[in-house]
Amino acid sequence: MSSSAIHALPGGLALSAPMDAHIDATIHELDLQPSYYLPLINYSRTVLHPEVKSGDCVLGGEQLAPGVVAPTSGTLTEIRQHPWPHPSHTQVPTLVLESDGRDEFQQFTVIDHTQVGVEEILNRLENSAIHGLGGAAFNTANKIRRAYEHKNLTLIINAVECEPGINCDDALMQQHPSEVLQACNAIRQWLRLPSAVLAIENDKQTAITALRDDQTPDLTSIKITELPTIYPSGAESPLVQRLTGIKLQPGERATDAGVLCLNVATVLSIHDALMGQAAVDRIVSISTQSLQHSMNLRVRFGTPLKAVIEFAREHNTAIEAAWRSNTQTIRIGGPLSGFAMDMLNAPVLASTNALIVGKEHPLNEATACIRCSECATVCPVNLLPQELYAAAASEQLDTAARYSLDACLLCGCCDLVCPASIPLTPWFRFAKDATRQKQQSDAAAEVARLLSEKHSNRVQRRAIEKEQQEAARRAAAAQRQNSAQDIKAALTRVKNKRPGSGS
Amino acid sequence: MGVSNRITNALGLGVATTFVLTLAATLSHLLHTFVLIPLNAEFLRIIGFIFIIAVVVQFTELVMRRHSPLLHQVLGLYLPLITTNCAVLAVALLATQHKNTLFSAMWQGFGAAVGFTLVLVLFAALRERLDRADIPKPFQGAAIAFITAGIFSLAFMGFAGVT
Amino acid sequence: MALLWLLIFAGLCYFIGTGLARLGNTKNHEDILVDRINDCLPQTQCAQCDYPGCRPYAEAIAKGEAGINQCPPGGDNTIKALSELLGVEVIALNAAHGETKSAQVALIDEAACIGCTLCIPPCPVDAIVGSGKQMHTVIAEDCTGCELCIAPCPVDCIELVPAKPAATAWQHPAPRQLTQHQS
Amino acid sequence: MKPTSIYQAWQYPRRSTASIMMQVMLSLVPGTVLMMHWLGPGVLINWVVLIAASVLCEATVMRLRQRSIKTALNDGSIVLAAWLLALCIPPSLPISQLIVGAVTLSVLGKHVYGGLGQNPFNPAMVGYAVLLISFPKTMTLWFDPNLAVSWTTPAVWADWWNLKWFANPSVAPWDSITQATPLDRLREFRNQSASVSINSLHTSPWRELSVAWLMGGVYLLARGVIRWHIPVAVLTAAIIALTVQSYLSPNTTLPVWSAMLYGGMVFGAFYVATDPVTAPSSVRARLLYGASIGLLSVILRTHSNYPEGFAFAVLLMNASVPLLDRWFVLDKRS
Repeated sequence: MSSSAIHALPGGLALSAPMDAHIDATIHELDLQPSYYLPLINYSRTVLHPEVKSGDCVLGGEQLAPGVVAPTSGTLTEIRQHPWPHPSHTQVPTLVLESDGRDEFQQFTVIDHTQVGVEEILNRLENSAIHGLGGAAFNTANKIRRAYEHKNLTLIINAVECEPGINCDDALMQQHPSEVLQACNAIRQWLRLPSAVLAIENDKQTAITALRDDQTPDLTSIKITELPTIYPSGAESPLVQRLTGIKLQPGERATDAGVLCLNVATVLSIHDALMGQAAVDRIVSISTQSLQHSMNLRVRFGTPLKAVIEFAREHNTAIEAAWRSNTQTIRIGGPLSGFAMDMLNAPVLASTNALIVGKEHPLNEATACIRCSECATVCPVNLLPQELYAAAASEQLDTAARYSLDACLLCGCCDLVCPASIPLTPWFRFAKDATRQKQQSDAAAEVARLLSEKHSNRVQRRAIEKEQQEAARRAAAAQRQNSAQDIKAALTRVKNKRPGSGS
Repeated sequence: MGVSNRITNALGLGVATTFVLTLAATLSHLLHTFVLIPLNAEFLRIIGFIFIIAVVVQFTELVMRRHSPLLHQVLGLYLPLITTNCAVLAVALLATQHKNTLFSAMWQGFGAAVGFTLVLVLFAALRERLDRADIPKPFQGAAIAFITAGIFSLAFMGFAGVT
Repeated sequence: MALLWLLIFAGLCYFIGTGLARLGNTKNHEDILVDRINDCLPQTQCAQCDYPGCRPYAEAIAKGEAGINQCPPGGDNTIKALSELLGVEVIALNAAHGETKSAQVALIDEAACIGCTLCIPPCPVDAIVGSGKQMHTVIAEDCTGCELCIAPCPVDCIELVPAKPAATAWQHPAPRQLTQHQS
Repeated sequence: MKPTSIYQAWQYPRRSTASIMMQVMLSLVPGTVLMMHWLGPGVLINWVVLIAASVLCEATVMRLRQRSIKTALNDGSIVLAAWLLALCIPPSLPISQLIVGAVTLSVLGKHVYGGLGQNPFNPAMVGYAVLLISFPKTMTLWFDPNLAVSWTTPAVWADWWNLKWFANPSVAPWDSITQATPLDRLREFRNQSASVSINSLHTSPWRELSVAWLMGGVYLLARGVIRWHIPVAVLTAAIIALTVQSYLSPNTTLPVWSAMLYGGMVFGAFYVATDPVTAPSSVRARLLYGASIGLLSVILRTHSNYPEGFAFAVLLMNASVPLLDRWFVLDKRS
């Protein structure tokens, strides 16, 4: 795996936060909240069944449902419908945890990765519900288990953070460079790998120097690779292509191609889990709409957004000013891949990596597409957004599939360069959801067809069997009919033989 | 016009026409040189050629019904319509006109048919793109197809006068 | 000389013939067409198209006996898919067969059910579970909402309720109002 | 539910459709002025009437479709198309035929397909082809540029106006009205198969004009408004075709370079063929599109009886763009 040769990324945009941006890299701590809200739904929106019932009191770090861990000690008051941070603005069943203020955690034993097998480590990750903190929030244990089977595995620690406005990883690396390196090294060891790559964009020089200074000799196996600042090189498939040259087919996961891509914050939470601390919080970066000012905050999962915003407003005057000019909505995620959210009591989850406070830019009026292919040149996965748009706008999902809509990362580069300011990414989101919906209904139709085929086969078989029984019975009846005649014939013969004696 | 709303259908009809035309051109040339000229019954030419084309189309329909029912179902009426396609008859007549050998007659039939298929497929691709256009109400459907065909033939006017 | 050309031509003809022969695959050719048509149908087996199920309706279409607009559950997208497959004009749904309703599922009022098992045979997808004198219930995932079980029930305890959408049912809306050019 | 808004935290340097059209028009100015200077006020009248008529047509169409007229007009696409057509037609074309050209251009070429971005054929070329075929006599009536009468004398304007309105060339004072472009004269020579010599053709303005278009084209390339694929493909294919042709029939073809500079080859390559709406989307498809336009226009120019084959070549290739897109686009992904 040639870590030094960086393959070119087709398209992509050189986006970096404004030069004079004031990024406050100190990680503030948010104090304990009176109540936490834990949605019972995972990243693929399947509903989770809780292992606890309302009224139980739990310790911090205790598993409440598969993939959900209590952020602090307290009692579970109820399970009710509560908003969650998702563009659908819907409510989902949520566990409400009232904290008792003691903030006591369940004690876990420290796992020494040199003696213990990988299975043991993966169980610990499973129990402490470690999720990817890069934005997609996959279940990390499954991801590592799938990657572990590969012989020559490549480990990439993704600290690229290419979208401007998101700088939680940057702050993490600036504050705790040594812990980051040790965590990377620990993972490299128990995955028995010779080396690992820590990919970082070259516009984060302070973090790079911090990492390089703390790189003690035994940590040199972690190769710190600087990538030119091109958005969206942080997404998994472009990053894998740039570092290893492997072109992932749409829908193919990096782990299938023998590459394990972990976010730097996830690596740290894995390391904490092995050291026995439950990973119940994450760093969220909050910035103003113009991305001039941003700050970073360590927030526990389940904390309502309202609390995070209030804390940020107190500690940063620019955010306070941006909030007042706002229409009570914030944006979750980065400027390009995020979505607007107005229900502020929705909780912070593993996938909430950034918040943007400030006036929301309405989409300006779109004019007709003149097929100038500016969008095609910036598309990082070499698609043709103008053809996809034409297909999506006239709802021809099969044509959109033929132009590989499923490979689209929804990164938003094409929206930025479109001279007719057409909302391409929202159209692609609609087309992707419509295609998934169509696939689900086709699958259901297929199940119904098989059931009806089984039903009609059984009915036919039953009819044939009845037919055969009918025939058999008739034959038997006919058979009996003949034997009755034989008996009568025999009787007549007997009568004829003895004319005198009996009559 | 009717078939060329999908590229696959247009290609289907194109291939069928190529098959018919090559066969018809050669057979008509044979009929012309070995039957009509000796009996100097030149005037029977048109009827003879139409008969040949009809036979060949029937044969193609049988083959197609046997082998790709979907294409047959889609082409439906347009397959027998090839017999009435004046271009097919014209090429057959031209093939025998220019005193060319059997081989060049066949090539002329084949070339004309490939041209026909190309235009058909181009037109089908064009119409498929028009499905996605936001065409004003009065022009939707066949109207826009005829206008596009008009402009397309306008482009071919450029070849007027090519010797 | 002409004989030579004739031979070449015969070879060409043979080649084209076998080429066409290889094109057709082994499976009975009518079946391919019926399968392709059947894939466009919603498989609710509701018999609202006057045919005992989706496959018989597909066979009728293949033979040309049935129109492509007799399937209310499929509605416009089925008609559009069929018109694309068969290259015929898109025609509106024939209201005589009923109109397109949103996804619905049968629900047995368990209190009223007397366990007469009359509704089990007509169900085309065996989605009703129950035995004599025992309470019956409908498997919601399998039920296609075809309403065939409602008529035979002597106590009329089966009703149709809208199917509960899965958590993943939500979709991003099409930003149509922003691109009014592309209506 | 409020649509998810795209976040423009900072204005990414985005070029709007209007600014693209504006820059193309800007690069057209030098050539147009030169043409007006050489060929007299007729070109100015053409230019004004065509643009006014097509803008009027667009406005009425938009009103009929209850769509906002302002957005359609201020992207300048119809003005650009009219401008391009104005540069391809002879100065002596009467006003009535100009109106026909404008209506064809805006209605038949663009709005019948639903407005900007959806027309498969280049509107300017549709207009040009319709005019050329319906009014062959006046459309090929380029009078001899050497006799161009200066702009200043008012009497000339009156004659021009008569010529324009009443379309009878006899009114005009100058005599050799029936001279044609060097290409037409070339055809007359070829028919009599006399040997061709450069000085016998009145060539002075056409060479400068083509150079002006070349400069405009290079400016557009520099600004990145158009991509190099199509113009380069058109020009190289044309040059190759001309060299091959000059070997095949040496006495009837002009030397390659002069043949390239006369007629609409350079103008077409940079302005007409690169119209993004009617050009293919992927790189390889554009190269083939451009090459075939170059080839076709040379073939049409020499063999068909119309002087300039470029318009028909562009229309033919516009018709094949959807197919090209299907082939080349799909393999771009795999």
